[in-house]
Amino acid sequence: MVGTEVLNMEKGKSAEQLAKEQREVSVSEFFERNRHLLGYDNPTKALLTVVKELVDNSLDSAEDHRVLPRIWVVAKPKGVDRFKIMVKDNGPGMIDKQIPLAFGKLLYGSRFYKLMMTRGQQGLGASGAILYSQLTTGKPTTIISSTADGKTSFYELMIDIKTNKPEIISHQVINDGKIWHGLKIEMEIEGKYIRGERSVLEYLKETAITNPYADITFQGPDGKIEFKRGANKLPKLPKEIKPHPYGIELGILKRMLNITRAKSLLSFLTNDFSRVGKTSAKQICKVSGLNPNLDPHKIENHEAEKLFRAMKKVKLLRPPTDCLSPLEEDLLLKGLQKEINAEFFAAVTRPPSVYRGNPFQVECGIAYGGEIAPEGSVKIMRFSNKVPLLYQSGDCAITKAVATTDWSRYGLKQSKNSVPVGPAIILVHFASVWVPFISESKQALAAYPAIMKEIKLALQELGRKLSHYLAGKRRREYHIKRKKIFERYIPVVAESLSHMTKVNEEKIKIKLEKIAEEKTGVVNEQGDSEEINQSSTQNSE
Amino acid sequence: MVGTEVLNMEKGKSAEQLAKEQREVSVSEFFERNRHLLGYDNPTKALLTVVKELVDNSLDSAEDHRVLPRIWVVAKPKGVDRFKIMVKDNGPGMIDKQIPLAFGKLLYGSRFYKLMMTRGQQGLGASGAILYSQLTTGKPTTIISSTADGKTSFYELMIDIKTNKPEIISHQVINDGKIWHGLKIEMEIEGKYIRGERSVLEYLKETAITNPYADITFQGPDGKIEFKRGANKLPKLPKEIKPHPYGIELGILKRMLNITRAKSLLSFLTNDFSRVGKTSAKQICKVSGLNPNLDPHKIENHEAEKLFRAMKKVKLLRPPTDCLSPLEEDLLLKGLQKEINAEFFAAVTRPPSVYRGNPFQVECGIAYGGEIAPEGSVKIMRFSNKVPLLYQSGDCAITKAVATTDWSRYGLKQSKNSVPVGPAIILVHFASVWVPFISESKQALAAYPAIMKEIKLALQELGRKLSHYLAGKRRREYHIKRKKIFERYIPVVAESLSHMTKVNEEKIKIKLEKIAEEKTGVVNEQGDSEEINQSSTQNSE
Amino acid sequence: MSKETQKKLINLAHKIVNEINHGVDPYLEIPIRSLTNVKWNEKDGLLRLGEKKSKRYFFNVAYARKFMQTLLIADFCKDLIEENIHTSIRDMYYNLKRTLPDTKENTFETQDESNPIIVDLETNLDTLRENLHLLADRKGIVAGNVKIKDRGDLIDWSKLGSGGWSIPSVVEDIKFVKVNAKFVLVIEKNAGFERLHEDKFWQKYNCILIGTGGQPARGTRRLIRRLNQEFKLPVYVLTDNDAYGVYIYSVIKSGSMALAHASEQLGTPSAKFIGLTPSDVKKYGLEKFTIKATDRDIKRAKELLNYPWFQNKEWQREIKLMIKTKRKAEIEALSARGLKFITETYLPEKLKKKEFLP
Amino acid sequence: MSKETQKKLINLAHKIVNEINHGVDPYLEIPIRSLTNVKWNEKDGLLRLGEKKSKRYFFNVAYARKFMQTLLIADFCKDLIEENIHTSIRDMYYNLKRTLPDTKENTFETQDESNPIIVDLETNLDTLRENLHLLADRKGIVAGNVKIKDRGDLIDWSKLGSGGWSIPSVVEDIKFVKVNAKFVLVIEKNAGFERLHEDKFWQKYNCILIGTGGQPARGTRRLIRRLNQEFKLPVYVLTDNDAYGVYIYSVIKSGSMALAHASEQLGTPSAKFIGLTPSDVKKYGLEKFTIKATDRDIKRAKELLNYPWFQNKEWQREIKLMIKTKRKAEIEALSARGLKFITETYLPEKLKKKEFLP
Repeated sequence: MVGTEVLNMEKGKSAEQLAKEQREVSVSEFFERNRHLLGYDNPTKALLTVVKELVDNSLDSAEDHRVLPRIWVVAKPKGVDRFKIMVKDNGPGMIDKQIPLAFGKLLYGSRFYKLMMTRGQQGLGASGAILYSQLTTGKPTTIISSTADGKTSFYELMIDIKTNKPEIISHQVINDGKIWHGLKIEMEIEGKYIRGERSVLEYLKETAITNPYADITFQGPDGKIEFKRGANKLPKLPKEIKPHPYGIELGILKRMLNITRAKSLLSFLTNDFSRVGKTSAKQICKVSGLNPNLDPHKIENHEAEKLFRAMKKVKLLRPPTDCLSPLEEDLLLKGLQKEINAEFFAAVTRPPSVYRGNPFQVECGIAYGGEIAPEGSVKIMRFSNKVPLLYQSGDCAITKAVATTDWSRYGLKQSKNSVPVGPAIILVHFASVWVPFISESKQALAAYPAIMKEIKLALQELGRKLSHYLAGKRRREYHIKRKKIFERYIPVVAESLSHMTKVNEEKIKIKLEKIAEEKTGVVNEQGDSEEINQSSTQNSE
Repeated sequence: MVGTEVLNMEKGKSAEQLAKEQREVSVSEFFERNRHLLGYDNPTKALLTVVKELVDNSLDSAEDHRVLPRIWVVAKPKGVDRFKIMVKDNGPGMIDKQIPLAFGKLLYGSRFYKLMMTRGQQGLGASGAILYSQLTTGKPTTIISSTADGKTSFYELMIDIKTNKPEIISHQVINDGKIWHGLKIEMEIEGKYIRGERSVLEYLKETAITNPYADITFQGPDGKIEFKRGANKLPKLPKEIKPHPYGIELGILKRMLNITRAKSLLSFLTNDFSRVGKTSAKQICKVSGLNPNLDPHKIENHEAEKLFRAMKKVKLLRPPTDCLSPLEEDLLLKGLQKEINAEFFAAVTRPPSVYRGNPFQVECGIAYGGEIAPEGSVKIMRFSNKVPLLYQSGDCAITKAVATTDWSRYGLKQSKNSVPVGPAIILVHFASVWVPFISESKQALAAYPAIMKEIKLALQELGRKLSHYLAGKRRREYHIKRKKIFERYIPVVAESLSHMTKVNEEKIKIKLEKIAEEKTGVVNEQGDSEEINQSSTQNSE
Repeated sequence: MSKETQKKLINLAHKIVNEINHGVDPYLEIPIRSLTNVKWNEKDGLLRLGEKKSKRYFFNVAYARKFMQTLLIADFCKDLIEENIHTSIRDMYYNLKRTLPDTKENTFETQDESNPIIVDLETNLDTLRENLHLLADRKGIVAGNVKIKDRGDLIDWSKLGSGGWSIPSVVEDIKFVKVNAKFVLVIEKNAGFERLHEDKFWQKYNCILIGTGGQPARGTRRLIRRLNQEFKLPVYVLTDNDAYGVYIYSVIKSGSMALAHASEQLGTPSAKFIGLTPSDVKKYGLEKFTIKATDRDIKRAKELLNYPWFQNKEWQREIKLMIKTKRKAEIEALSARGLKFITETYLPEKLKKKEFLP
Repeated sequence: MSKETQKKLINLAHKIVNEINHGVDPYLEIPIRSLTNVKWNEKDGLLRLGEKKSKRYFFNVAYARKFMQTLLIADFCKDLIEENIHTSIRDMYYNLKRTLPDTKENTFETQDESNPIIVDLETNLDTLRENLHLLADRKGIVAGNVKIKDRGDLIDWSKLGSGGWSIPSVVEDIKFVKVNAKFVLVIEKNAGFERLHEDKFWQKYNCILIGTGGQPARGTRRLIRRLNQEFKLPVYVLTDNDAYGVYIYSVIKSGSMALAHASEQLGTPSAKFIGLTPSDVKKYGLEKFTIKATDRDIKRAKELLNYPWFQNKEWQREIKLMIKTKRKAEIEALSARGLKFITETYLPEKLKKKEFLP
């Protein structure tokens, strides 16, 4: 454009040259390069991520199948920073021809499009783990599955990075007549095993709490650890729902208009959305100024914008909440009780709520006293859709909600806007069809006001339960203490009085003890306000 | 597997049902859902991201073309939270048929596979912005370009989300005879304009510092602002390099073996890698125990592992560093001087270094005094490949390196392990073929030891320059102060002495002033140690 | 006085035993000593305790311990009076401290616990600690044209050389044999006392010089009152120009909140303030010798502004000036005008012109 | 003494003027007062300044200001002596404070600047501040069978009623008319003084009672020394059982680091320690009336352990016991054994058995 600004044109590349260099990048290549986006930042986190993705898959599929999950996890060291990971479940299994696609291709899955509460969503879990495995060890992953049809499938799979397609190393179907269902996956990875916070063990323990109906066995470097089932009831099966008009964006609306099977705008609105009946649909058309009989596929850009605005204006019912599958107080309590040794437990499940058109539900629980360490901050266990969140605690809406709730009112020590201190574990479970994570590592919830409000309401209810328990405990202790106080001072008082009045000391003592007996029968709380402001007087010599 | 664990099988889904529900997700769909991964978390950040991606593209293409960049940026409000964004450059332009693919498809670009220092890398920049635009406004993006061939291309483009393919809304090639090259892109987005930190203006100002050879004009809500060119020299053009054996992973090695054009292991090693000559290649083969004549395509898994280990063991030269394009001290100084009003400037460019087989280079600069606010922490400007990093400062290796450098030795105030305090701006530029960001929002560098070390070495060198300047300044001030001190006390001393001895006061004064004149001609620093420990004596009455 | 107090102690004990015999929760009635119950009596110019009282029941967890402690001290004081010995409140604390059987609890944990109980007892019995034979700390000094008799000794306050007579805690029994002085000059600082004493100021101006060494002890306050009441001597107070100095004057004049029950024995309502005032600073050009007032000084000065006895235009002007300038000055600042300025110019001028603050 | 000091001041000024006339950087020679130059003289049992001196040149930025300040004070003191008036070091500070022309700098910013310069001058001139006519604060009290003459007054320390004679800052000019006592008992606390005074302890045991009110002032220390030197009276010191109390004893006995140049006038090497010792706590069963020692107490006690004059088995044992038990006790703790325990049992027993620490 400005000729004088061109330097060494001979050395620069022409538009033609540049064009030749352009090409498409496969999604596998992208994630291979950016594996930290999937949780494979370093060997320690990678080991946890692999176990987590596979166990989450197993729990999801068992729940889909309505069986009580039974899961085996093995992490076996293979030399320096190498592990063989095996996860086996009793889910429905997978039909033979589906296996390569489900595991050998990134962004392939059943849940991406669904508005329904599940653990995994984006088809990046197991395939991401396989990608990481082959990247760090070059080895294929073994998958064994049966669907209770008397046949067992064996696969050795890798992912063709350039095309994002499965590469089948070996494949066998054996007609062994065994009737079982489930899936077993085995891979070798670069990984580091740690103990304590953010470890595989901590993840499994927390998983056992929010999935008390699951039976999990872990064979790790420290031997065999069992998390026994604590309940024989599954939470209700979440239902898939259609999008709610309040929750969609203009771009998505346009795409929906494009691909709908509906022939008219009216039927598009009533069929493709939640909570839009004929009356609401007509009202939306009226507000937008569009003809209800318009062919949705022919709606123009500016018309779509009008429709979009009208949808946000018309009053509609909140989205249905049967897409959510909370644990409910009963299961939550069972989970806490089976894994934590405490003196008091409580749980709260809030009614469902909505943020940006997405239904969500908050529940929380507390374990207090017993073997929980009394020093230091309360431990917070965070969960989204029953999956423990182990990283980025400080950035998470749950941590913020705990810190900004006034726990001193409920009997825990707390500095302003900090996590409270004391012998307690606080658990918060956020259930939603679309969890607003702050980053793709999916470890912290975004602090939207609607979400913060619900979490805080849940925590306050929980706090009241704790406070009620502690008040009772204090009251019992107070009665005993009170009586002791009087008993301690009576001899001194009697001695002084006797010395001054020459009245028999023993006599005074007995009389006083009698009054003490009467007075400590019931708590006399009103007396505490009789003296006014005594402590504030000064004393100068 | 365990029959008794099956509940309501009638309600559960069979493996067949589940299989039917599985399908592929396009990368566009994925990023539409996860747009925060691309920097579109909220309207404020989105506006910045759009401008940034487009300007980065423009700078890259102008540099590729070896022209001094000239860029126009317009952000025009269109109602509440809506902006029209226009970016125009004098780069090579794009040939007509390439335009739809380059802009209408995610993960398409020229730089993903290259080991070469560029701003954008993953083919997600401009197409990501277009995706965001259509998602929030439903409108197509206009692209106008010419390659100085007398023709101009006009496109209106959208992205077909389901297939991740360009959707051409309109297309025209006009034979207008105008000879110009460059590209203009115009889109409407949901956005919010802010001022101050993390604003478009701050981004452009910092860009102007590390791209002093660029001329940038910004027409925003606050009127026209020009960042004039300050240098007429482009940094050297970075060269593409092949991977270095120390920097690759097993999975990638296996893939390279698979797709190489080489017929023997020996030629594979010498042709497809940097710094592997015949001797090194033979040594690698020897260490791995593999025959140099093996067909690389037929190398087995366990052989690949042996090869992989051998490659890490054999001693090789560091990778070539001509793939890097640092600014060099001269340009860095010009950039700082043209945008910041300070009393002292310094810059340091370190020699290239290597982390995990990736070449990288650190340079840094400082502006001190003048109009820079003396209160509060020093401002840190962070750059990777000349691009300003505005978010996640606390997590960034650069911030950590600044905080853990001991600036008190160089004349700035600092509490331990904190960013120093004072009237200074510290700039750090990290240049590499592969920048290790801690997340996909690409705003913070990971603190690898090799990287931290280089940044700290650079900062220390910079600190010494600052310290040298400040010492000189202090010395000049000290001379003046010293003389003033004596002049101030002389009358008092003369008066007291005269009063006690009756010697003429004026006479004593003149003699003392004469001695002062002699004494302050040169700095007498040795005298300061003559009295020992005077101040530590106590005084009790 | 002491014998009467002893009787009161025994009566109190009998009242309590009587209650206990009737099976009633025994209590002590203690006048409230907080702001709400201390009032300035405009007529006599003294701070006085009001009528509000609180009842401390033994069988109330909040008061049981204090009840027990009050009886311990009552019993102790009864013995002191009986045996006619005096003791310091610190000695008393140690004497009464012991561990309650089978506990780690002591009758008193620190002296901060026993000190307020003494005041409780004083107010309950409407007596003074001197009558309970308890001594406070001593620190005042006196010199002047006065002869007294104390414990059989004849003491001449004008014949003490460069020293002075150290004022004891209890001055009740002092007999004034000869008082040949026209006024009393009270000085906050012992150093100031020495300066004036060296210049024989008390001789030249025929006055009694009293150094308080900071906030005056009870004995010193009582001595000032006695000289004022019994010999009608005007009392002039010289303190630093700061809120603390004004407060010292205020305590000498009107009594203190904490000892409101004893104001009648300790306060000297007719006392006048001779300096240093904020106006003096300006008048004598001492601005450069002032010190920055702390936030606490200012806070205190703002409180002074509300004292009922400072509700007159002179004090309001001076205190407001103190708050506005945010500066304070020590008595010694007068030395900037010459070492003998205070004795030869400042005080004589003030006395001559009767330049006092009320 | 003062006249001689005045001469020294003038000589110093002449020396400096002479240097200036020769175009030489003028200097002041000040003995170093830090640890390295203060030594305990085993022969006379006193802390003494060594020979090390530092030269403070005027044309050295680090010392120019102090040089100027020293001359200001020298000139001021010369005038004081000439006019024969005394002044407090605080008055002097105010008198000399002024702003240097065309600056915001004052000759002295705070009294913390002028105080050490006085010591500099004392040591430079080998004199005492009393001879420079500068007064320190006063706070001691005395009573006993002694008659003195001071400024023409005849004062009888046994005829002061319940009060006592307040010891002035300068006791140099006191003349002892009659000293009819067998020893001097020095008590750290004024409250303790009063207890013993009330019981007429000094009469019963024919001694002189001195209350120091904490760390003794220079005048009090000088008085103790004079009574010891001039009348060969043994001196016994009674303090709290803590590191601070032992330090007070140490200062009375051997002098202090800060005033090492004045030890000869202020120290009483033959003084003995009568209590309270850590062993007393055990002996009299006072464990329950002790207080937890602070970290600072323990640190101080560890320092005491190294003092040369405590290098004997008695003190080593006692101080180590103090450190080991981490407890301290006040004199008043003796009241736990009865109010008259100190006067009727503790002191008489100690005196009789000569149970003193060296």
